[in-house]
Formats: sequence, structure tokens, C-alpha cells
Amino acid sequence: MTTIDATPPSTNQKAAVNPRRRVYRPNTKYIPILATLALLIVMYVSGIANYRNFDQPSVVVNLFRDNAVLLVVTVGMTFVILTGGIDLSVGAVISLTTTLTATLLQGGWPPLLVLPLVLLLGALLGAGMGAVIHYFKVEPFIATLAGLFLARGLALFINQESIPIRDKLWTTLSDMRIPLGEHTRTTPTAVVALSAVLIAAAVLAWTRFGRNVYAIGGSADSALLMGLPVARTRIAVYTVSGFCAALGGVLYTINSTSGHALQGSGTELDAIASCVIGGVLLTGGAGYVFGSLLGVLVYGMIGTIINFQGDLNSAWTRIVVGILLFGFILLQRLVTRRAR
Amino acid sequence: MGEPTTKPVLEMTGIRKVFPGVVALDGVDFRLFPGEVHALMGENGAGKSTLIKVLTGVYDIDGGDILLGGDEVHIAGPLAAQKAGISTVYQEVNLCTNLTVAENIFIGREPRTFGKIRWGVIRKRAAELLERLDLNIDVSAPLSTYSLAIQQMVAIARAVDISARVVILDEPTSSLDASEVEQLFRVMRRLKADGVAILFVSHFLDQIYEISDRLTVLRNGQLIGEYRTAELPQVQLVEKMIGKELATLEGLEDKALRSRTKSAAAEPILQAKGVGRTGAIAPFDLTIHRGEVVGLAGLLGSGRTELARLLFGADKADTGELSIDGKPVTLRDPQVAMRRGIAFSSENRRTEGIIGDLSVRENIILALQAARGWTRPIPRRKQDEIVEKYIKALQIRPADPERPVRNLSGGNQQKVLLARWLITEPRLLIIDEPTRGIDVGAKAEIQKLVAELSDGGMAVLFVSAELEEVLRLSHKIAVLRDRRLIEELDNGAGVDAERIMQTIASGQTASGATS
Amino acid sequence: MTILKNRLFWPAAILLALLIVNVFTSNQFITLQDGHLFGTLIDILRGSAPLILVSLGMTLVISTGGIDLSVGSVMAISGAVACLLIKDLGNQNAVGSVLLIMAVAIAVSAALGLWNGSLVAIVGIQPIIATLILMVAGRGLAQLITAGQIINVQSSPYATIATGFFLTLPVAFLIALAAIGLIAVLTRRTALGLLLESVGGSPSASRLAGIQAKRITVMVYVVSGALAGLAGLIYSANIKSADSIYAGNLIELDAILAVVIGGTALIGGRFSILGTVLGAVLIQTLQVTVVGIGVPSKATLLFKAVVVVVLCLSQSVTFREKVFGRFKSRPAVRAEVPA
Amino acid sequence: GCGDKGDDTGSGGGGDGKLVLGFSQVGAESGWRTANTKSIQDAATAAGYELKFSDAQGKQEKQIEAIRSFITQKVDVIAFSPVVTSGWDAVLKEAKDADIPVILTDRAVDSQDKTLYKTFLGSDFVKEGKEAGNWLVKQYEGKTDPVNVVELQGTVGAAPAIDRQKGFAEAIATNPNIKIVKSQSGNFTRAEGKTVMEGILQSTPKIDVLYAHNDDMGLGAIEAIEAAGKKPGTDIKIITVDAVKDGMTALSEGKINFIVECSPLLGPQLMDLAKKVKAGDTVDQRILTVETTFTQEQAKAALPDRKY
Ligand SMILES: Nc1ncnc2c1ncn2[C@@H]1O[C@H](COP(=O)(O)OP(=O)(O)OP(=O)(O)O)[C@@H](O)[C@H]1O
Ligand SMILES: Nc1ncnc2c1ncn2[C@@H]1O[C@H](COP(=O)(O)OP(=O)(O)OP(=O)(O)O)[C@@H](O)[C@H]1O
Ligand SMILES: [Mg+2]
Ligand SMILES: [Mg+2]
Repeated sequence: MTTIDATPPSTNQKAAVNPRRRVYRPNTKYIPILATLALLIVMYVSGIANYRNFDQPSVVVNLFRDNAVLLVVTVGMTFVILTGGIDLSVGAVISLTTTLTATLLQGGWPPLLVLPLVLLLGALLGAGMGAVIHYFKVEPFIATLAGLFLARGLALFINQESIPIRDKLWTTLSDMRIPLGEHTRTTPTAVVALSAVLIAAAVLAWTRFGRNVYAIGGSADSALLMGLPVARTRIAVYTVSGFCAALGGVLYTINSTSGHALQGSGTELDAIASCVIGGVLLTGGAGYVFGSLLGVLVYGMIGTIINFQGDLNSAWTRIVVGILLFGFILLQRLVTRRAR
Repeated sequence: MGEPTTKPVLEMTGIRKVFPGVVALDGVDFRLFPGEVHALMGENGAGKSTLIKVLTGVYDIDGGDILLGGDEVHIAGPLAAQKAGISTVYQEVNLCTNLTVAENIFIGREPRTFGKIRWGVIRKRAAELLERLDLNIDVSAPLSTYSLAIQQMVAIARAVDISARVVILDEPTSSLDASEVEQLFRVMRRLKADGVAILFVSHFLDQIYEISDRLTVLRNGQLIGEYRTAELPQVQLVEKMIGKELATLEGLEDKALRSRTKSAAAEPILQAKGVGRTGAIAPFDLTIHRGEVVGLAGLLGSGRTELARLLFGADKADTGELSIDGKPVTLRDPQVAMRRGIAFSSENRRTEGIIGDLSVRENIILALQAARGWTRPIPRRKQDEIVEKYIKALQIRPADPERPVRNLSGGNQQKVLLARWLITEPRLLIIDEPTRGIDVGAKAEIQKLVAELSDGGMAVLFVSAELEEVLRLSHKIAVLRDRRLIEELDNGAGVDAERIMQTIASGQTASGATS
Repeated sequence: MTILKNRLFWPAAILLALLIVNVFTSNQFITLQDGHLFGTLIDILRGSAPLILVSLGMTLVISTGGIDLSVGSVMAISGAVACLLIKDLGNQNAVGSVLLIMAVAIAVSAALGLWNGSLVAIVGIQPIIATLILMVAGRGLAQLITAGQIINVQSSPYATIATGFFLTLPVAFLIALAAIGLIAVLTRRTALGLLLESVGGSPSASRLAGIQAKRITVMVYVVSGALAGLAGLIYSANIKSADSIYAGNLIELDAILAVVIGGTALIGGRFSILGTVLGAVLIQTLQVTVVGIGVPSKATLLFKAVVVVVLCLSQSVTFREKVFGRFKSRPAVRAEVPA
Repeated sequence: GCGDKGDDTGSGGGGDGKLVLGFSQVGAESGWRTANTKSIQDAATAAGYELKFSDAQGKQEKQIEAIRSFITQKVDVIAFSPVVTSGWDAVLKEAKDADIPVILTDRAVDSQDKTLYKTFLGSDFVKEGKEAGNWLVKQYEGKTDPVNVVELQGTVGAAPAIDRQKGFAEAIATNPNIKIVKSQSGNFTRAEGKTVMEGILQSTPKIDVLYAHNDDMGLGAIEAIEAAGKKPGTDIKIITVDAVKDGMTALSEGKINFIVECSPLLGPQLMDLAKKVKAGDTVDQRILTVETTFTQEQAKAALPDRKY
């Protein structure tokens, strides 16, 4: 540092408009979400144009009701995927929760004990998987697959049959309707699911834990070197996911007033797909819960359209689901690519 | 720069660290006093970064003790280190590029009310902090939108803002240019005055002599000694680092290479006419001839990297015409450029250079193999031959071709990258910060190599934050400012650092009028 | 000591343990009968062929950092196409025609792989979603081809690929062996393996090194599709019918598991063909063992869970260190950092 | 107490006055099920009804979703084959509140409130299991040798699997000589039926009887038995459930000994019922499908007219 005088570069810093300032661009990070939302609305409007009674408010309300479980599970999954992990066990945790809840309630356990118990169990299972993943450096895929086998295995072991729930609290919740408008009412399950989304969004945006989730997803090594609590955070996201899955299971039992060891199977894939459709990157570090919410709604909307179509046999149902999904993703790509 | 009278804030004794197959540290002692800048010196792979990682608990030690403020401690990890008052910038920029600049500075210690992060405060304070380092950027943009040098500054900002008793800076200046380094030193001096102990690693001897009070030299994982900087002449320091007589290092002598004459009447290899890319670099004209070394000079973020990338097709140009050997080409893809004999080594070796899981051998032959296509594998014997040759030529250590490149020291990784491109025998070699993090000895070797290659007819586009290096090697220097090529100079008599800085400074009015 | 450190040591040890269990539970572990080998071991080898094939393709896909969920549906389509065509043959036992039909089915599967690969590499859709589309729609296609019914065929050359024997060994296993050999040669004797690992290890660095990642990615999905198609043929030949609903159902999960057990990381990069084969055989052996020792159906999943847990823990270096490391001498206890 | 929605249910869904029937199918998990779907679709066309068909892919939540969608679409009659027995009260109440009559097909629900649905048309899985067991008991009447039975179960946890196991176990309990020595799940599929049977053959010294919860698993098992050098139907007696065409063929060829029919052809009966409940006629709470059992001789006679 003997030759160069440092004055010239520092002089231009004081220029009125800083010439070095990077070109301002509109907030590009929200473009994917906005595009997804726009496409969802297009889908809805074309549903109204094509099908009788599609314009009923209950179509929208039911979208949230019917997908309450998926929504809650997807919220948990979003946390996991944001850290770059994956949780295959969620569907099985739903199975276990519904089976256990139904069995315990049938056995006369007090409902106010059963509820926290099953939620705790889900969270513990998640924490266990998280600990194995973090401390033993086991691939999330394989650790949570073992969790899947374990949870569903336990459920089947406890009871293979479909068990009705006749508990007062559960049936009351199940029958409860929350009026939204003149002819529209919704259920507590939908409210719980939406609250989960809001809480998760707030946690991710405004808390240290939330930001650590993103940091780990960006680069776990860097996060560690930056002195972030990687172990705690990583275990926590799997705990959140386990908790959400258990909560989803509880919502399931409320929705259907029954428990069954095969309930919720395949939910993991739906949840992962919803996250990804909503713009969450599987490699971690990018995405929003609201995106995941939109992903769930897209999924639900596809189902609704197929139900309204009503003349597809199983084969065509699958094909049309595939085509709609493809069309949606393709448009989403095109729109976001343009806008960037 | 007083002799430390107080007790050391940090003391490491008999530190030993063994990786499978390498003893990275072997009984190293190290002391750090409050209010001093202590330089850690050594060749690439000497063990500097390892010592730092041992200190901050990234690695468990295999032997020895660490005393912090006189107490023996076990530091479980970077989090514990930070809590114990040790703040670190690691060698490879270790930030989360998916987060914003502001967030990278404050993550883990965000100001909050009732648990809710106060984003406004964070953005404001981050901007202020960077301002103090003379950096004026949009702090709410993702870090990935900035060049490596800026990322390095952000990492520094983060480290110095954490109130710590020990600040560790592992090669923070490797891609900074003179003015940024000056800003950094200003901050370091202030910290020092506050009684903070600073551990500083750099391969620039000038910087060491400017800022450090004392220095510790490592060689091959062993402690050579602890010295007061002022009492150790530069020549002796180098001798201690490399363990050889300086005589073998004549390449270090400044201006040794620059009097070379360009072979006359060389035909142009590459011609750019009005090539540019919106948001990255304004349209520019540039011609590169056979056997010519063209240096790019400019300040941080002036667009050197962006220019180089366009010439390789790493980014697509959206205006202008490019011709190679007189024939127009569109560089859609690096592959196209490679087929025309262009090679490009990125400044960002961690994400755009090495492939960590692969071995040294595989990393070296990668580009050559890609050029041949997958159906024509390079015979293993040939691979071994080439790799061995370059391991020797570039002094890559450890000289084990089957070691995963991830486990090499930073400087050695850089050499691997260089080797990757050299073996493709390109006609135009574009190297962006090729000497980043490379020790004095190897740097001289590389410079010599570049000179030899250009004598042999290879054209080189040479990008470096170190202006002297550009001056020493180039036949022609293109000066950039604010993402605009403002002048082309033939490197001859009368061209020196001052002249170039002047060009850059005066360019201000020119660009102010045109942009 | 070095064997113990090998990633594949523990899966291999567990495989061996399961095989030993089978020696005791089965009437015949391996014997010569009707001029060919027979017994539980042979059943395992034969039964694992489809999974091996699918997992091989999956290994390549995963090595580039992708994933292929559509393999099960491709299996169903391939079997459906083959059975539909064979059923309409005048002479179902005509070897030439059956071979041609099998080639057609594999070509169809490869084309489906091309579709997947294009979505991933050219359109730029995340692999999991890109292949999910075909996973869902593909099964619908298969059902459409078979009209939702099981198509029976009576073609002995077709059945041979699943149940036949050649040189006393099951043909299905020989086909799997050939595929293993082919993939091994393709990846390790050419530079393909290196390029795959490089693309998976760092896509951006690979692009700048001049590797045509797109072309390679597409190719990998095509190979995966073709191998899944072949697996589908063996699956359907085994039951001499096309079952569009269950063929390959959930096999993607087993295949991914096999790949991961084999030491290939899901994020891409280094892959091991041998490891994958070991993983696939292990999964099949586990299936057979469950039946052999008569685990009650309701406990089957729990049993599998236990094996997978043991497996993933045993493969974890840190776990082994923490459990067995206590016996090693450790540096003196150091005090905690003062907070 | 849910509110009183349904002010305009009288108008029905169809604009053209056709009867609109919403049918939610379990899925397409077998050829049996596909035949069932086809029967319903054909019968609806024949009767001139508008059919809203929805496939639940074996998931209860999808079925609930479909039923709610039918309510929104204001169909005239809802019919569905429940995936599982319990958990329908809430959604059925919604249907009731909307004044849409519900018909259960194929599988029952265990709701305590029997007014939630008009009728249940379908077979009784427990009864099917019993029929299979009774036939077996009769075969070995008066013999004292132990009879080793192997059972191939359907998908673990699925209603038909549980009930067919239960019924069978009840029936054979009358003869202590008949013992189930192995019971494994073959997932209702041919391929798994085959692999599981291979394993069982390898690990079980003496097998007299095989009871498979559906034809497909039985057919897969036959392949395994033949590969092991034994004669199905002779060395090992085989009993299955369903009576799809392939099964009947094997039965007539002597490879299976007895099949309990579980008829998928509910379409015409369903349309008939739909019309009645729409008109407000009273119908029986439980209507059994016309079903029978087949021995080898009966199969030979019935095979030519077998459609599915
Ligand atoms: N994770 C690791 N695994 C194995 N070997 C390693 C690892 N990290 C470092 N090494 C080895 O330890 C030695 C010291 O490396 P270190 O990174 O400390 O060097 P350095 O002095 O920082 O060099 P440079 O100036 O190039 O940054 C090198 O030989 C390197 O190959
Ligand atoms: N104020 C700024 N100063 C510097 N770089 C900026 C600034 N704002 C944005 N950048 C980003 O930094 C990069 C600067 O371009 P480039 O990397 O080509 O410069 P360079 O001259 O090579 O500088 P460096 O020494 O930082 O590599 C661009 O990607 C640009 O988006
Ligand atoms: Mg270093
Ligand atoms: Mg640069």
C-alpha cells in the first residue's frame, strides 16, 4: 500500500446520486408469488365460466375446509424445506395421531388430556428425527423415511381398523360452524389452518428463529461459521413439522370424527408438491409460507375443478390432474421468467 | 506499537491438529495481546486457516491448550467462540448469499422488540456501518447480487460490528483493491485503539508491514517463530515462510516482466464491438491480439468481472458484436467459447470454480474433459501425467491428486483452478483474480507462467484487484469505471499506478456527463 | 479397520445378517432343481431385478441433483404397452415379435424420460414437480391403455425374462447384471460419471467448466425412463399380465432408499453403482425375510422401521464415533467457555 | 344444530330436469373396482341420469371433499362407497341439512345415526369371509389330520382385508384341526401375491390350503406354486374372493377350488334406488347385492357370460 493514494475513489462517494448504486429493480422476490396468485385467480374464474354453481362462495370456503389438514402440514413442511431438508414422515404422523386419538378417546381418556398428548408426541417424534439428522448427519430423506415406517407401523400396530370418535368435544367441534356471511359458514379447522399460516409467516419473517431457518437453507456451513445456532434450529424445524403433522392429524379427526391408520397416507408428497408449486426451493433458503398456501390452494383448486367436471373416470382424473399441474407450472415459469 | 505489557488475551500452546493423511498443525504456540494487530504468516497450506478454525471451535483439537483471558477453555463451535468474544471472518466468504446484505450483517444478533425483529433499524444500521467502510450499496438486496469483493466487505462489516475482544480476519483483503484495503485498515486501527486484539492473515507483504505489530510464521504446520514486524526485514520474513534462500525468488522483483515487447504484427484473436449487457456493463470495444496480455484495471465493482464474463459467454451479451479470428460469433454458452479456444477462470472459486467433492485430479482435468465430450475419456495414465506435472509446476500441496479438493487450503484450490484452464491450452485465457489468496512464492510463479504463455502466443485477459500486478504483466491496460470501459492504455513508459488512478478519477466527469 | 470405515460395510453386514436368518427360516436356501438353481437366495436375486434396474436409473438422476418420481408410472405404462401388443399377436410365442414389442415398450419409456428431462433441463422446473406430473398422469395413461383391467398374456418368451433360467441362473437377474455392467461401463469407462458428479456437485461451476449440463441431464432422465421401462417389463412378465394400477406403485421410494443406502447423497455429486445395487438387494431381502420369519402383517412396517433405523445409524460416522468412540483415548477434559 | 341452508334445493342441479347423481368412488385399486365404476357409469347413461363421478384415490379426505362438492353443486342424490367405515357423520349431516339423500354402496359405515343415509347397497365382507371358511370346514368335515392354512391378506388396515379375515377366522374356529400357519399381506395385488407366496412356500413345510382375500393375489400365488413344482388346486387347495373373470377361468381350470363372489355390478340397482329416494319413496335400510359362491363346476357353467 505504498503507491496508491486512496483519495479518488472516496471522492465520488459523496456524489448526489451515487453512481455506484446498483440499478433499482422492483421487488423481484415477490414476483413468483404474485404470478402464482394471478394464475390461481385465472383458474378460479375459468371454473366459474365453465361450471354451474362454481360461483357459490362455498367453493372458496370449502377449499380451505377441505385442505385444512394439508395446509397445516404444508406449513410445517415449509420450515423443513426452507432449511434444505425434507420430512417424509408427516403423513404417517397424521395416521398415528388419528389412530391414537381415536383409540384413547374410545378408551375413555379425557379429551383435554388426549389433545396435548398427541400434539406433544408428534413434536417429540419430529425432534427425534431432527436430532438424528443433525447430530448423526443422517440424510433427512432416510431418517424421516424411517420415521414414516415407525409412525405408520405404530399406528397399524395399535389398531388396524377405522375407529369412530364419539367424544363430545370432538363431535361438537366437528359440527361447529362459524358464520362468514349469509349462506357461508366455515369450520374451526379452516380457522386453525389459516392461523397456522399467519403464525408461521410471522415467525419466519420477524423472529430470529425464522431468519436462522433461511440462513441454514442458504448455506448450513456458513450459518455455522456465522455463529448461528444450527443444531437448535435444525432440530426445531423438524419439531415444528412433527407438531404441525400432529395438529393436522387432530384436525383430521375433527373433520371426520374417526381415526384410521391409513389416513393421511401420501400427504407428504402433496405437502412437498404444494411447497414447491408455491415457489419454495427444495434446496432451501428461498420461499414463503404464503407461497405454500397458494400451492395448497392450487392443488385444491385442481381437485375442485375435477369434482365439478364430474365425468372423468379414474384414469382421466389422473391425466387431467397432470395436465392442469403441467399447465400451471409452465405458465408460472413463463410469467416469472418474463418479469425477471 | 508498544511492546505488550499486559497479559495475552489469547494463548494457544502445543496445538496439534491432524486430518486423515496430513498433520495440519504440529505443536503450534500462538499468543495474541490486547490492542495489537498480529499477522499470521505462511505459505499456502501452512496451517493458518486451520489454526483459526481450531481457535473458533470449527475443528476439535487433537492436542494442546487454548487459554482465553488466562482461563483454559474448550470452545465447542463458532457460536461459543462468538459468545466468548471472538469474532471471525473466515477465509472463504462465509455468508448466506440468499439473505440480504443487512441481514447478513445482523443475523444472530438482530435488534428486537418483544421478539420481533426491527427491520428498519437493521437496514439503517447496516447502511451506516457499510458507509463507514466507504461502501454505498442497497442493503436490502440479496447478497448474491454483489460481487465477491463486496461480499468480503460485508463479512468484514459483520465481524467488526460484533463487540469482541478478539477479531480474526483470514485473508480479508484477497480481492479488495487499494482504497478498500485502506478503509479496512482505518477500521482496524480504531479497533486496536479500543484494545481489541486482531489476528490478521494476508499474503500481501506490504499490508503486513503497514498494519501489523507482530507476526507469527508457520511452515508446514509447524511454528517457525514469533517476531516483531518492525524488526524483521521483508527478505528474512519470506525466507522464514518458504524455508529457502530468497535467491530462488527473483520473480518477486518488481518490473521484472514488464519490459517485454509484444510480438509485432500479431493478428487479433478476439474483437468486441459495442458488446454490453444492461445493468452489468455498458457497451465497449476491445481487441485482444495473439500473445498479448490485456489487464483490466478499475475499482471495486467497476465491471471488470462483468466484462470478462461476457467475453466467455458466462453471461449473455445483449448488444454488440463479437468476433473471434475475424468471424462473428454469438456466445450463448461457455461451451461455444471454449470450442473457440477461450478459457475463463472465475474469481469466485468456491461457487463457480472448484467442485469440492471431486478430487484434485478430477478438478484439474474437468474442463479438458468437457471439451472432449463424455465419449472420449482422457486415459487415466495421461490424466496422471498432466496432473502430476501441474501439481509440481504450481506447487500444489499436499501433492496428492486423489485428495478431495474441498480439503485443500484456499490458495491451493486456486492453483487447482488455474491448472484446470492451463491444460486446455486455450488461445485466449481469461483469468479473474487468479492470484487471490496465493502466497508470495507461488504468485511469482504464476506471474512468470503468464508471461511465458503470452510469449508462446497465448493471449491473456488478466483481471486483478492488485494494480501492481496488472501493471507488471500487461501489454495493454483497459481501465473501467462505473461499469464502463473508459480508456485503453498501452503499458509503457509513463504508465504507472498513479496515472491509472488519475484516469479513473477523471473519468468521473466523463461518465457523469454520459450516463 | 479400514473395512469398517467403508460406507458400504454396514449395509453389507446387515444384508449378510438377513441372509443368514433366511438360511434358517427357509426349507431350501439354495439347491439345484429342475436343472437350475432354486431356493430363497434365487428368489431374492430374481425378485430384486426390477428394483435394481429402477434404482440404477435413479442413481444417475440423483447424482445430478435431481429426482425421478415417475419411475413407477413408467413401469406401469411399459408393461401395459407390451401386454396390449402381445395380446394382439397371432402367435404370442413368436420370439422375434415379442422382442420387438419389448423394444417398443422401452422406447416409449425412454421417450417419457425425455419428457421429464426436458421439463427439468430446458423448461427449468424443479425435478420433483417435473416428474410428479408424469407420476400422476402416467398412471392414468397406463390405466387408459389397459382400460383399468388386468391384461393377461400367454407368451412364454415374454414370461422368460422374469421367470426363466439361463445357465442355471434366473434371466431377470442376468438382465439386471447386464444393466449394472452397462451402466458401470457407461459411467466409469467413459467420462460420463465424472461429468455427472461434477454437474451434481456444483451446477454453476460445471457450466463454467464448459460441461453441457442440459444435455447430460436430459440423457440421465432418458436412461432412467428406459430402465424403469425394462423393470416394468420384468414386473409384468412375472405375473404374465399388465397391472396398470399396482405396477411400480411406490417403487420410487424404495429406489431412492436403495440409492441413499448405497452412499449417494440426495443433493447430488458422488455416486456409487455398487452401493445402489447393494441397497436394492438389501431392500428385497428385507421383504423376503419379513415373510420368511412370519412377521405379522400389522407389525411388518415396525420391523422395517427398526431395520432402517439401525441401518442409517450404523452408516453414520458420528454415531459410530459417539457410541464406540468411548473406548478410544480422548484428550483431557477441557473446561467450558466462560459465558 | 347447523343452520337451515338449502332454500333452493328443490330446483335440483340439472338445468334440464335430469336427475343428477353424485357418485364418489373409492378409487381404482383393482379390476373389480373398475368394473364397478363402469357398471355405474353405464347404468346412469342407460337411465338417462347425469352422473357426477369422482375418484377418491383411496383417500377418505378426498371422498369427504367430493361429497361436499356434490352438496355445493346441488346434486339430487349422493352415492358413495366409503373408503373406511367410520368418520362420515359430519359430512353426512351436511348432506342431510342440504336435503340431499345419500346411498351407500359396496361398503357400510358405522354411523349410529341411521337417518343420515337412506340405504346401503352392497356386500358384506364379513359374510364373504365366513362363506369361504364354511366351505373349507365342510371339506374337512370328519377328518382328523391337521389342516395348515396360509392366508394372503389384502392391504393392511383396509376394510375388506380386516372383515374377510375376521369372517374366515370365525368360520374355521369350529374345527380346531384347521389352523392358519402363515398370514401375510399381499396388498391385493398379483405381483405381491406371488412374491409373498414364494416366500411362504420356502419357509413353510406343509401347506394344505391357501385363502386369498381376492382373486388377484390368488392368481399371483398360483404362479408361485407352479414355479415351486406343485399343483395348485390339488396339492394346495385355493379359496379366493371376488370372482372376476380371470379368477373364474382359473377356477374352471381347476387351479382354484372355491370362489366367493363379490359382485361389482351395482349400477342398475343403484339407479333404481336413486330414483326411489329422489321421489321420496321408502327403501330398505340394507339391500344386499345378488351374490353367490362358485365351485369349479359352477364356474364352468358361469364363465361364458362373465363380463368383467
Ligand atoms: N478439512 C480438511 N480435511 C483434510 N485436510 C485439510 C482440511 N482442511 C485443511 N486441510 C489441510 O491442512 C493443511 C493446512 O491448511 P490451511 O487451510 O490451514 O492452510 P492455510 O495456511 O490457510 O493456506 P492458504 O494460504 O492457502 O489459505 C493443508 O495441507 C490442507 O490440505
Ligand atoms: N455499489 C456497488 N459497488 C460494487 N459492486 C456493486 C455495487 N452494486 C452492485 N454491485 C455488484 O457487484 C458486481 C460488480 O461488478 P464486477 O464484479 O464486474 O466488478 P469488478 O470490477 O470485478 O469488481 P470486484 O473487484 O468486486 O470483483 C456486480 O455484480 C454488481 O451487481
Ligand atoms: Mg487459509
Ligand atoms: Mg471482480
